[in-house]
Amino acid sequence: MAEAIAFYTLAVLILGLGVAVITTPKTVHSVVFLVLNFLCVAVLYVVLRAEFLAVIQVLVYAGGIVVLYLFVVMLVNLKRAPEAHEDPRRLARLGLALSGAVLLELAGIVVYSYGRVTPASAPAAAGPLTGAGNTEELGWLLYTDYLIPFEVASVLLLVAMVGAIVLARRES
Amino acid sequence: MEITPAHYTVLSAALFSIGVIGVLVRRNVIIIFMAIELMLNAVNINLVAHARYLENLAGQVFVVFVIAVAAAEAAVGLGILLAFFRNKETVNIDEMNIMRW
Amino acid sequence: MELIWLIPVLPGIGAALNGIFGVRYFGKQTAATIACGAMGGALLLSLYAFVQLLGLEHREHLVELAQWIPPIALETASGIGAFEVPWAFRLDPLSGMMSLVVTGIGFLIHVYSVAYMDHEPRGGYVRFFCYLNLFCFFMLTLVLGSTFLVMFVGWEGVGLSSYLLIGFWYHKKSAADAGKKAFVVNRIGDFGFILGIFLVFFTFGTLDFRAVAEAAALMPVEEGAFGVISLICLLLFVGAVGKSAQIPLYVWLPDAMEGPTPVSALIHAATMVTAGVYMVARNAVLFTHAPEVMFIVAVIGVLTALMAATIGLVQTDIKRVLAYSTVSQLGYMFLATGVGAFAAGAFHLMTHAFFKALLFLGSGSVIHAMNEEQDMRRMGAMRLYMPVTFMTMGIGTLAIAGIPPFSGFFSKDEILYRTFLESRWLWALAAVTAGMTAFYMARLMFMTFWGEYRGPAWDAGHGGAQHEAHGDGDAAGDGDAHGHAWHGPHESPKIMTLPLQILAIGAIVAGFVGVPSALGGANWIHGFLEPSFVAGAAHAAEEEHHYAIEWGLMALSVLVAAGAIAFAWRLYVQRPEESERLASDFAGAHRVLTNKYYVDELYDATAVKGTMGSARGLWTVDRNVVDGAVNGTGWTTRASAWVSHVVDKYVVDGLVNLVGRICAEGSYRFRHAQTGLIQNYAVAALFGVFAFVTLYIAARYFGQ
Amino acid sequence: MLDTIVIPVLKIAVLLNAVLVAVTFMVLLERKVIAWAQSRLGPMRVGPYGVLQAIADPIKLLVKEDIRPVRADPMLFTLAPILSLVPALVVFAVVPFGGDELFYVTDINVGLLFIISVTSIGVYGIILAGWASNSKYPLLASLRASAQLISYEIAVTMTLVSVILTAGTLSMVGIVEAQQQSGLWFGFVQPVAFVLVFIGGLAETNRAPFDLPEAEQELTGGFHTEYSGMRFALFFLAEYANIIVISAVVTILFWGGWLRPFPNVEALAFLDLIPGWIWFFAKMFVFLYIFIWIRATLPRYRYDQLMRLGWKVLIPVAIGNIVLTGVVKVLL
Repeated sequence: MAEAIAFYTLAVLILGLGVAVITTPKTVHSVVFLVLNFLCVAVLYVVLRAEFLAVIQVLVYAGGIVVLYLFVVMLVNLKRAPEAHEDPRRLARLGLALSGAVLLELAGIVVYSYGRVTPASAPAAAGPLTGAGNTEELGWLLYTDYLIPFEVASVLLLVAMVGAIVLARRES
Repeated sequence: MEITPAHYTVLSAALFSIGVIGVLVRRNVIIIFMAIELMLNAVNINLVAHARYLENLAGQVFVVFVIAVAAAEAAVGLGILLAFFRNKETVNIDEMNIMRW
Repeated sequence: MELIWLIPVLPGIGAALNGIFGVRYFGKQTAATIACGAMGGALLLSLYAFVQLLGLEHREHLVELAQWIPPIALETASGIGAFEVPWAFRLDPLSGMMSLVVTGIGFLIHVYSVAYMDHEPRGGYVRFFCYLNLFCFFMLTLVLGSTFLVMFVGWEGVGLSSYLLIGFWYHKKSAADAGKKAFVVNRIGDFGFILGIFLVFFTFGTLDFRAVAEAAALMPVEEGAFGVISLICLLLFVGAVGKSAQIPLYVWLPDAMEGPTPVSALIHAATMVTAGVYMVARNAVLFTHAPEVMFIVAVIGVLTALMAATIGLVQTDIKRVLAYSTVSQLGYMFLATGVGAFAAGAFHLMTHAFFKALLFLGSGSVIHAMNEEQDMRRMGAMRLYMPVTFMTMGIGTLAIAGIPPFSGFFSKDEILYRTFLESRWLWALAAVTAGMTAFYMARLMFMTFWGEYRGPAWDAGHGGAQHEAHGDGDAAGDGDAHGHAWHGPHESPKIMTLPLQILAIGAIVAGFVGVPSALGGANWIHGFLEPSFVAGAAHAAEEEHHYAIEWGLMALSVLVAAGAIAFAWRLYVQRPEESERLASDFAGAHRVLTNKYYVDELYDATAVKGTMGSARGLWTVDRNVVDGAVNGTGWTTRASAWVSHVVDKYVVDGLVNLVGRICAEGSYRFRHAQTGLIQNYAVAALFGVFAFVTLYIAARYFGQ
Repeated sequence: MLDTIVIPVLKIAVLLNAVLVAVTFMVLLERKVIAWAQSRLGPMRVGPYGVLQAIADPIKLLVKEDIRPVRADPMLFTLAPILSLVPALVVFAVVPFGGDELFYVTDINVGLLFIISVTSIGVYGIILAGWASNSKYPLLASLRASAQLISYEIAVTMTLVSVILTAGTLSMVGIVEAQQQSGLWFGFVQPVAFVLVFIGGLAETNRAPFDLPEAEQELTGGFHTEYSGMRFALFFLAEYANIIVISAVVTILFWGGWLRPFPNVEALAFLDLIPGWIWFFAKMFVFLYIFIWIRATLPRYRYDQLMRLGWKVLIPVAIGNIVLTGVVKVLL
């Protein structure tokens, strides 16, 4: 019951803020909504017993990535409205329609499929994964089974850092 | 009122679709980027939810990787955006069309 | 004993150090210390190994260092065999003795060279020691190698170092030519050797000496026939002939005297040139199964001995005399092996190493004293100036002449006795040679050390006697005296005379390991070396002794030697003019001998000229026929190329251009789909997703 | 119901009120200490020795007119102070003031990470405040402030990794218990980390000598130039709440939290007569005092010096400290 309340509240918040992100005319407002959206997602992670990911979500997404967006929004100080020009050939309406269609299809598949799964075969929904929290287990997994992807990810970040510096540096 | 993975999947699909729509409809590149972040988060919700219901932490591990990739994407993407903005004074994606015939 | 691989490697390290760093950075002293230290270490190791060998039951020890050539399937006479060569070293009596000789004499010569080469500039000095160590490395590899191929590595390596050392003073044309000659002539022999190795592998499927010997022992003795073993032996003997300077390939050795004297002593007297004898002895089992080849070996040996001795009679260059003497003694050794007296041959090899090294070093000392003068006619009365050199060289001469109880007596008489048992006329030739040997050695001694001083005058004020007084001075002062002003003949420094003295002791006592039973000795070395010459556990049949014959022969040879020496005394000390007269009486013979039987000229006229002529002929053929063919081909190619060019231009290019134009037209029409609007592309991608999901649903729906 | 809702809500209410009261008295304390440092008397008029100044100030701010610039973004202008204050208060949820469950709202197993991440949200308030004001100086100040916060956040986070390595847990209570087990406050085990965290804390709370974003001389008061009245009070509250948080965190991580000195030495057991929460507040007070003391003593950094210190000194030292800690941890 409590989970249901939490889920529906968060779902409404997440979707509403998501819609706000893509509909708000002001870019800065978009960013703020995005942060709030991410915070809600983080809370959803807590509901899903992924405390570590929730904290990381806040730390990296909200505290890092979105701040970057905010910076860029401030640096990109436009003299005219950002979306003034519109190419007549763009297929926005078609895209919108297709997105809706795909969403409906997917939702149909999901509902249909899960509806056919008998409750007995579904894994127990309740109960935490572990008593002591999953940070340590996640660390073990990351540094043993997923060591190579982890290292690759670190290299990726390094490359991204170098790339960002090179790109953003003013050529003198 | 039991919350099943289906609920999370549908939530994820919906958030993903919002992201897709944002990417397809908006012309401000920054917002398009943010829409991409929304899509990534939709995927993450899916992964975490299934990690919980399948009692397998691999899903959470992948969320970590997704976050890392998102960070890299944001850094490089926004770097490119800044470089572009410096040259063309615009962030409108419809004006970024010189790579064609 | 597990460390015997270090015996060759130590000088190798020395050579590497001196070669890589030394030439640029080391001083003379450092280089000499490294080289001598390496040799000293090798000497100690081989002594230690030898002592351990004496304690071994079956007198053999194999150390396999590493795999060299991994097994390769190769065809052999008995099906497909595995061609596999390990880096293995074998210590048995023969190689033990040889390694002692090489390291012992090598060490002494290294020490000797420290002073002898002192007036070289630093770079050359270091280079010299580098080469010398390199030589020892290869020589010890040759000696200790347990397979034909490892031996061959050493074999070629000593050839290389010999070439480098003969041509050590490469700015001197004669030295460079002599090095080249040695190299080329040796190549002929090596060719035979390597053919022999091929045949050995083909026949026995292995290259290990012991395995080959054991396999050969099971094959019949090719008496009166000429089978595969004979062919192998013949080819191997060709190699030995090249390396050990036998007829017809001996011509390089006298020329090799262009190298520094320690080199002559070490390489061209004591060690390398005996490699051929060593190799034949090492394959004693093979050779005993090929009596016909044994006979050839004996004949070649005795003829070489005789011929070289006759040439030696009239040579005036002190080193050339010794060189021909070496050739002659090598002939003796081959004679010994040829008559089946392998132990005697090896024994003579060892004693010869001692006294010939001694003689060369002594002559080097004299040359050193005479300021690089090598002509005996310009020497004389040297015994007054250099008593130590005189004494030691005298011992060497007595040893080579075969005067008891010096070492040469025992070894040479062993050979003569065994030859006598085998063939009378071979013995006769050998005995004559022995007499000649005694004569020319005596002649050398008398011309050099007796008589009047005939050399150039030197600075007055520094009397020879006065100089002699501090002849034992330090090497550096001596070197200085040589570098600039020559103060007349004088005794060499201690560091040079000490090796002489040690070698002299060796030349005296080395024979006592092989005192024949006829003289009440045990002929220990004979028994000691025997395991190396038989296969497996087989023992040589106990031979019967003819003490009477042996005593007679000994007496005879001593008489001949003494007579020859006396004759020389008369000719060169008492009445020198008589030798002049003798030379003019037999002018024709004398000229032939002085010109070394015109063999060099003969080779020049036949081999060299022939090669040049045929090369020129081939060149003409090449120019007119081959080039013509090539040019004709070229013209043909050009013509056909023109035709294909035309086809290419109008037919192929036409097709290609047509395809290109079609593509261009098509892309011109289609490129408008590329609007540059990223989102349109994304919509296309999304359409793909939509299509896929729809298909999925449709498939699930209709599939059920 | 009682345990899950009522008691936590009560705890939260008490805690929030306590923090707010503490902040008002913190302001008074600062004014007094600086005055003494400068041989002045400080506030003397309201109440005995000016004690009631702590009450007078909030009242003044509350009743002041609320001014909003015409061209400011209305939504963000309102949201910014809230975004600034909320994280500062939320952090207190995981700060244990004593060993007993009574003294903390909750003890989650990612407590330290929670503090780090929630603190990082505070930067939004500053950036948005500067942006929403639609004014030149606040925008510049907010950019500076956010750059400074992010830079030092990295250094502090890196440094905290070594503390986490030492303690082996992320839980705040767990960290104190780890110190109890080892018998040694981590301040003695990780002195470098303590110094780094304290310096980083100064920078993260925009305190002297790192108070560039609020430099009156350069930026006419920083990102909250356009704010006044209660909105300004929220920023003010947030700043001082952050100072208290930093002091509390440093106390917990390095100086044993509610533990007495040398918690394993039996001879000092008489010190246990003093309850743990008093130890905690005593230690925390020392750090609050040091914060003020530094402000009274040290001059302000230049901006490039500040950045150089953060990136070229603190972060490398922090990384070195992690490596060192890891090596020692593996070796022991």
